[in-house]
Amino acid sequence: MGNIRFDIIIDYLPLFIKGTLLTLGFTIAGISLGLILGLGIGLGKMSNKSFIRIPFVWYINFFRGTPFLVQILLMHFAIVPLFMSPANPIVSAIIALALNSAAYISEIFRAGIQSIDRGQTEAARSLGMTHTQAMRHVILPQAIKRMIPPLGNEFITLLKETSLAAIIAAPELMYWGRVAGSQYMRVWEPYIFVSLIYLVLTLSLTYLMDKIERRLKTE
Amino acid sequence: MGNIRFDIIIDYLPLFIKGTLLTLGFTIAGISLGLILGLGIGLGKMSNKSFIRIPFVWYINFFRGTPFLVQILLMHFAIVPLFMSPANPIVSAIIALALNSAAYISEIFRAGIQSIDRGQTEAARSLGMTHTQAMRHVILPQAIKRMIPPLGNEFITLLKETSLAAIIAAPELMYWGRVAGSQYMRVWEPYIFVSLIYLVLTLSLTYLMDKIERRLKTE
Amino acid sequence: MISVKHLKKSFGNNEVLKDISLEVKPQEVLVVIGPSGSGKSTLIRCLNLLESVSGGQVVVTGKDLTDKKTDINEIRKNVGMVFQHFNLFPHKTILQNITLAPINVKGVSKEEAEKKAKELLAKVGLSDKADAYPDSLSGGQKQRVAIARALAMEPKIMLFDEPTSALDPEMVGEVLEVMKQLAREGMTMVVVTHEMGFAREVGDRVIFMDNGYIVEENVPNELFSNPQHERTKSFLSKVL
Amino acid sequence: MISVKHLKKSFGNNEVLKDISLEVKPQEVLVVIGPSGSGKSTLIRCLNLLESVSGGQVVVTGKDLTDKKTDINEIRKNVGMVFQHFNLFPHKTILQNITLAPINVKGVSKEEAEKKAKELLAKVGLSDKADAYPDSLSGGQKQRVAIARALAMEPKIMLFDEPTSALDPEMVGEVLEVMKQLAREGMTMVVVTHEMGFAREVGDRVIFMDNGYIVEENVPNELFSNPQHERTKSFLSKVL
Amino acid sequence: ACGTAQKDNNKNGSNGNEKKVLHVGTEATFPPFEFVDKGELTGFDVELLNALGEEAGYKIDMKNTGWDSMLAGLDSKDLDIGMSGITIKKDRLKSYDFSDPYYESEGFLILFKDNVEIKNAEDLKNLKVGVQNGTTGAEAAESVVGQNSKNISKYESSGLMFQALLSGSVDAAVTDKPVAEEYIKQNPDSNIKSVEDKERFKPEYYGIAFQKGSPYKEDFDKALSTLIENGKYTEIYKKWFDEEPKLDSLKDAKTYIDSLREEK
Ligand SMILES: Nc1ncnc2c1ncn2[C@@H]1O[C@H](COP(=O)(O)OP(=O)(O)OP(=O)(O)O)[C@@H](O)[C@H]1O
Ligand SMILES: Nc1ncnc2c1ncn2[C@@H]1O[C@H](COP(=O)(O)OP(=O)(O)OP(=O)(O)O)[C@@H](O)[C@H]1O
Ligand SMILES: [Mg+2]
Ligand SMILES: [Mg+2]
Repeated sequence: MGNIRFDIIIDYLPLFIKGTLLTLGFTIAGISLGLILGLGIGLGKMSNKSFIRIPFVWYINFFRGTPFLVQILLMHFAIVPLFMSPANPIVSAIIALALNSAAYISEIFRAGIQSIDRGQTEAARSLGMTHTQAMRHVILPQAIKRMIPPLGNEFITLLKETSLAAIIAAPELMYWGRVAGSQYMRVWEPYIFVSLIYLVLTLSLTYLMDKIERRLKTE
Repeated sequence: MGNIRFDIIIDYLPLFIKGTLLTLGFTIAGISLGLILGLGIGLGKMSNKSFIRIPFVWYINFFRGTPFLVQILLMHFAIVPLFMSPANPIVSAIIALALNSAAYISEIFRAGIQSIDRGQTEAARSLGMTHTQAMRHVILPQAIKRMIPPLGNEFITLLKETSLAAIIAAPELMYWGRVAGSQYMRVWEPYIFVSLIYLVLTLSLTYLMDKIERRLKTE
Repeated sequence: MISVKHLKKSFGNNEVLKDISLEVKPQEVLVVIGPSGSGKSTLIRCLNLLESVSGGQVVVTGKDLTDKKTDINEIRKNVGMVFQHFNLFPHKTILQNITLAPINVKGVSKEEAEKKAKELLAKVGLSDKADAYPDSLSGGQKQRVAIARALAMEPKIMLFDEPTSALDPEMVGEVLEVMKQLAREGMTMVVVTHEMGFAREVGDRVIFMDNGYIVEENVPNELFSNPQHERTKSFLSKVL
Repeated sequence: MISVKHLKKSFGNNEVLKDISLEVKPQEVLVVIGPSGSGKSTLIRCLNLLESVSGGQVVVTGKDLTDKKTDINEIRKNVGMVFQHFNLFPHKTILQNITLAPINVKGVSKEEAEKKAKELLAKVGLSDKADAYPDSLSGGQKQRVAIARALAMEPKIMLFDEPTSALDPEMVGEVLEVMKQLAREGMTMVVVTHEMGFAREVGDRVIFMDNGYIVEENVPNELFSNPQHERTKSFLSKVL
Repeated sequence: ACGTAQKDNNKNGSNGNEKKVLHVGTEATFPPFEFVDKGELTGFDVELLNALGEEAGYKIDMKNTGWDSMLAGLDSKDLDIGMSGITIKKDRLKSYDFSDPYYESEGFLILFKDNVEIKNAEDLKNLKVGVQNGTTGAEAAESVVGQNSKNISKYESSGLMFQALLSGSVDAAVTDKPVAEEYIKQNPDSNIKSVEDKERFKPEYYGIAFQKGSPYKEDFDKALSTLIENGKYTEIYKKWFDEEPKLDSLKDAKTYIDSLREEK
């Protein structure tokens, strides 16, 4: 690896910090929108009418079955330009992250809901609640607790996926890592530093999720 | 997107096919080695001696907490050259994939083992079996069944992750997509074609896993 | 109150209820006994449409459940159900468990629902547990809360599906006591149970089910001391 | 056979067993009763070290379990255990359930283990189920297999922890019948149960536990008809 | 894209400045042609394009979009120009129009560590060679080793290519002379040797990419010849490459490129 050139990191520090903030922004926006969309998609996929279910099944197949790299390119060059010109890479990245994470989150929702004992629905329904009331007051509040651990994992995955937004030149953390690397034609210093930042971010996130999980458990 | 130029795809078809085979090879090698390593790491992380547990915890933290892109670079440019010169990108990619998937698989193992009712261990132990015998004859065979669905997901994730091996010029599917793209200066044809191949691969894999799951259930 | 005629119920190819007919009059307590898998739970669950009916007719409080126009939720308000495994809502306090349906289904005000809930908790002897969560209660306490929760909707009929068989023996008594009191107050009840003492003491009629049919039906003392059918005799010899 | 002296057991700060002493002689059947949470399961689990002991001494078949040098697996071969929830191995056939430990722990040959297993299955009345999987059995059948599985190790002592309380009432009899036969054949047994009829018929001695102590100990008829302590009286009044 | 251009027009119009804004994409991982210096886009291509724009009467808005985005941006008409040290090639002429060549890449360097011996390009045969994907260096190396040969490894950036050389993944790297010189300048202690082979490696030419039938091509071709005439081109060239440009061969190349255009 040769000598480490700290000057590269010092030079780029302000930009790395800016990039980290955008990375965090991407992650938070992606998961927030993904949660909303994912709930809808998850419920759609649980429908017992197949003409409702099938589009959702294919949505999930597509987003889970193709590399995120391709999804983000498609979004930026084909979809977003339809309503925004020129397409802003930050907007495209957020939409791609949200749609992608929604596919995963919908599966988490579905698993969470299906993990709740059938007796809970039956008790709610036998008290005269409608399906919607039972979902809202009885099933979802319990399902959400069980979804915290898999959602935490999805959160971390998403955080790392944001790094692919560099490909459409959204100036997040990895983008600055690549830029710094090519200015000095050095791979190590920027990549290792950038990956340390990712590590700190993911570990903090893990810690945070653990805490939330523990609090929910004792509640 | 303009007109579609099928000639690009036809030109590169033999290379795409070669790339697909390597992608599949990467996936299979990664998951096979990952399974073996993951079992060890999972058991290590469940140890009640903290000096055994902590290295495994950090192993998992590192591989889950940093982008795979960085892991594969480190492997190819820093680790593999220590014992292989010149470093072969295929070897580096397989090692990186195996170590990375081992981190995820170890968590799947752990969850699978812990999901088996404590009564099973107690029954085995009270019959005089040692811890190892109980694991081998009673716990693992049951845990493995429960691990099929999450392992299927990991399999698909890994399949998509192999695309990052392009960065160290391992000639898998995505590598040829990029090479074709830059020869003709066209983005769409190679990327969309390549992502269709990924989609076919992941869907076949999903179908296969579903079948295995169903067979195990009726057994 | 309840009139079942030629009720049939299948799960796939498995016909679980085969031509069941019965009547329950107001204020009557009907006890259902029978071996495991005979269809007792399925029968009782058909009475509030937790299972859809495959054939025949079920009329509850004057409304035909098999008629598609019938509003199921309307009927369920009149029919309380108590399950073997309590099915309390673990994320809500005892008080919230009891008030949830009255507030959301009946539109009762929160104050009124809580007042009523506290009366019911007093009735089942658990006034001090209003703010506890289900997990901190014993099995017997949970089942008494489940009864209070069902009563909060002021049902005309109560269905019980083996309400005591998941309980430690010590706790069976306290739940049966609450049920006996309900019966004394004139509640119409259908009870699936293995507690023959309870059947004798409170039941107006007992039906013995086997393999999807009602094999025998009688007043409790007659049925227990003088069973007519072979299957009833062999069953009673094992459980008494 | 078993000698327990001043046994103490805590989970964290929660002292569950407080100074328990008892003796079980060869061929004796000891029945343990008591309310939920009194420590019955914990006590019986200390006898084959499924729970580690916090204090006192436990000697089983002449070996001190609290001595670190004692080989636990050696002792467990002599002590069979039957659980409330059967804990059969769902991925193995009935025959494999029974032969697994003899083959792997004792090193018995497969043929010999299977021969022995078939004898035991005949004994518990399930010869036709050798190749079935546990999931296809009723609760009573599962528990009889569990007993056969424990017996396959040819233990000197059998421990039962509420072997019938997860069963449908119809099936309780068939399991108790197997246990009675075992007792008649002279097996040393410790049985936690709520089946007072069984205790009366087969038990040589009954101990009543409450809150981590042995409150009362006597021959069954004496203890049931003439309990000395308040707590025993109130408990028996609820469950008899 | 047209919409944006108009919007920008209006903005400029209100300033009394009628210059049209052209959107340009680049992949800034190719120093000294284009790279990012502490957040600022710079390099030979960047300066030249700005000068060309000035001459032709356009305002240049250049962004580091990345290679893929540059191409897709051209296709979707979000971008008007792609400039990223792009080699003019027959295959590429099918997809885009190119300006007249603005740079002759005749000096390729073969780089290698001291454990191998390379005297000329022929020695590359049977060695593992690293190149940067899509560059003239890649073309040059492939002309010896064979297109998409299994001995060729194509890396996404020059940094990765050099790293592969240092760590021994490849025995040699082939790249444009200025890129190699820049690397040696940046990493003086890397023990890398180099060799030139003007015989074997045919020169390649860089061009500016436009959409097919783009109206701007003609303006930029005209501006380029003006800058070459008036010495501005030479000034920029010397600043970045520290030597005199060979203007004559650049002019000759025009006919070579035109012949490529005919061939398609
Ligand atoms: N949802 C279902 N899907 C398929 N089969 C079912 C379903 N519910 C019940 N059955 C089957 O219907 C039959 C009758 O079941 P049911 O629960 O009514 O019996 P039960 O008399 O209540 O028995 P138990 O005393 O064990 O509760 C059984 O064979 C059971 O397997
Ligand atoms: N593994 C454990 N960790 C912590 N506390 C435990 C554990 N096992 C049992 N306890 C506690 O020890 C006490 C006695 O439990 P034990 O299971 O021995 O009671 P029991 O008499 O068998 O009751 P039951 O009739 O309900 O089976 C209870 O308060 C229980 O909560
Ligand atoms: Mg039932
Ligand atoms: Mg117990």
